Amino acid sequence: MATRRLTIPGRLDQIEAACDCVEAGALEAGFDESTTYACQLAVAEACENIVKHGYGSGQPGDICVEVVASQGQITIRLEDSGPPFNAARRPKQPECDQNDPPVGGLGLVIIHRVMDRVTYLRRSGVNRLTMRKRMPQPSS
Amino acid sequence: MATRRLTIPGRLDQIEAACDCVEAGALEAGFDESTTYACQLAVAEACENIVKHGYGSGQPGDICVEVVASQGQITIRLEDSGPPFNAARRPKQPECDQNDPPVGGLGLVIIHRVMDRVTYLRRSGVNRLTMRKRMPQPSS
Amino acid sequence: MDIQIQEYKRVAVVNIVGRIDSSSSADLEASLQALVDKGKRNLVLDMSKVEFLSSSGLRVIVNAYKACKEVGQLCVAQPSERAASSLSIAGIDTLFTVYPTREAAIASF
Amino acid sequence: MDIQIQEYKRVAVVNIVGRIDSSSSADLEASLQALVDKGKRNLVLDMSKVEFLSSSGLRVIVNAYKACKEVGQLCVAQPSERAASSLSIAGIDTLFTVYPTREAAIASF
Ligand SMILES: Nc1ncnc2c1ncn2[C@@H]1O[C@H](COP(=O)(O)OP(=O)(O)O)[C@@H](O)[C@H]1O
Ligand SMILES: Nc1ncnc2c1ncn2[C@@H]1O[C@H](COP(=O)(O)OP(=O)(O)O)[C@@H](O)[C@H]1O
Repeated sequence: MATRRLTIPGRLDQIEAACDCVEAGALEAGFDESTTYACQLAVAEACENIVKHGYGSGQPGDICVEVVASQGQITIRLEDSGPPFNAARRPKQPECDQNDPPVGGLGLVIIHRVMDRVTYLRRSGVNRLTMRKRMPQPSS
Repeated sequence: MATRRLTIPGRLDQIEAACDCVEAGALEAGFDESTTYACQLAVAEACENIVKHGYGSGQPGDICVEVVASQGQITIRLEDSGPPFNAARRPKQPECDQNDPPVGGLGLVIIHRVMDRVTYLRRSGVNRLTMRKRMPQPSS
Repeated sequence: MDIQIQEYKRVAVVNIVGRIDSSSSADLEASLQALVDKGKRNLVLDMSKVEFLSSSGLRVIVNAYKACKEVGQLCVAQPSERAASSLSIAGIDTLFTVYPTREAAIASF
Repeated sequence: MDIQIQEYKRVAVVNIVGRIDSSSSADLEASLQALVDKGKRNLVLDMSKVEFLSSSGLRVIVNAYKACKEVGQLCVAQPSERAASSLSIAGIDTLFTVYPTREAAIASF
């Protein structure tokens, strides 16, 4: 079991560092390239929402990233001090109508499609989003 | 001064061997890639004419190829026993009219465009075509 | 992210190299908008060198798709595995005709 | 000589690999004729891998050019140095529009 921690300023150009941290954890968990990418994508979406919607209008702040990896599983925890927002609420998948395709609302869809379990907790002015991903391992 | 000799049966699928012989001579003469290619093309055209027009309707026969290479110059001599034909006669370049471009008669044009001097001799039932190419050499 | 644009008579090819994420999607948006403003509505997005494609990028691409679709079409050529993953995870892979090569995409117009 | 044909909606691309000479030009002729017979008159000859091009090959190509030109066009893409040499030595290089890439040739239609 390995834990990685990282604090980034809540800015769009800092999100890549959170992705890199998740990538390292996913590789350590033994995830394949495609599952690893999906996890990076999910954390990018969650961070982007925090930066844009959480810190966007008000006080800027940091994002604390914690990635816990064990064989076949990673847990990603994000903490921010923006207004309360429950990203664990499963969105409904927008319909992909050829004539009026969805131009927004894809971030939460991606997070919930990729992750197996998403939980949310608000405590002492902090949003804590916990996302878990398991990958079936080849039996050795 | 190096001389290469080769006798090929007068068949289209044998012409490549004549090209290879000329290539070796041209490289030995110090020709660049583009001049070497032009000489191969010229010999291919001359051989093709012998096979198609010389031997085409009558008795088949061989083509004797001789390539003499010295620094900056090669001389290619072809001998065949087809009917007399003077390929040293310079053809006029067909006009390249967009609406009625030339579909034949390019072989002799190519030979004369590429080679500096083309001479013809008929003796004892043999056509002898001699083609010379000089290439300006870089002064050493 | 780096964007290379090749404009032809009937079609423009946009080759996107690198990450299309929230910090770079505005550049992509500007490039696509410039083409649309010039009247180019047959667009091929060459995604072979896309390393990352998040929802901000998807939004820009969907918007460009909409801007083109009345008079032309936006299609995708040779997407990288990651680009294809993003389209499919977001559930919008059915929107775009995807061609295996740039050439096939260009020849489709 | 090896011939690979890629047919698209508006255009067919003929990739010729190797020597086009008197012993192989009949194969090229048959391939081009088959396309013309199918109604394909927008042809791109990809000559990037042509190693030798003699007058027999030129004759076939000029004939195909003529067969296409009423309703379409035959053009040349990325000719090798040798192919370009042959066209120019024979004095027929002005006949064909030559494109630097297959892509540009295809996009020209
Ligand atoms: N961290 C957050 N803080 C506040 N609101 C949020 C947060 N994350 C998401 N939201 C809200 O949820 C909506 C949907 O988010 P998302 O699916 O990522 O799509 P988008 O960001 O494109 O609107 C956002 O438009 C926003 O209103
Ligand atoms: N070796 C030859 N023997 C007899 N006739 C020849 C020979 N070479 C060329 N010719 C004649 O010269 C013509 C022009 O030759 P060429 O320029 O190579 O064009 P093509 O072979 O396409 O007709 C030929 O059509 C043929 O009538």
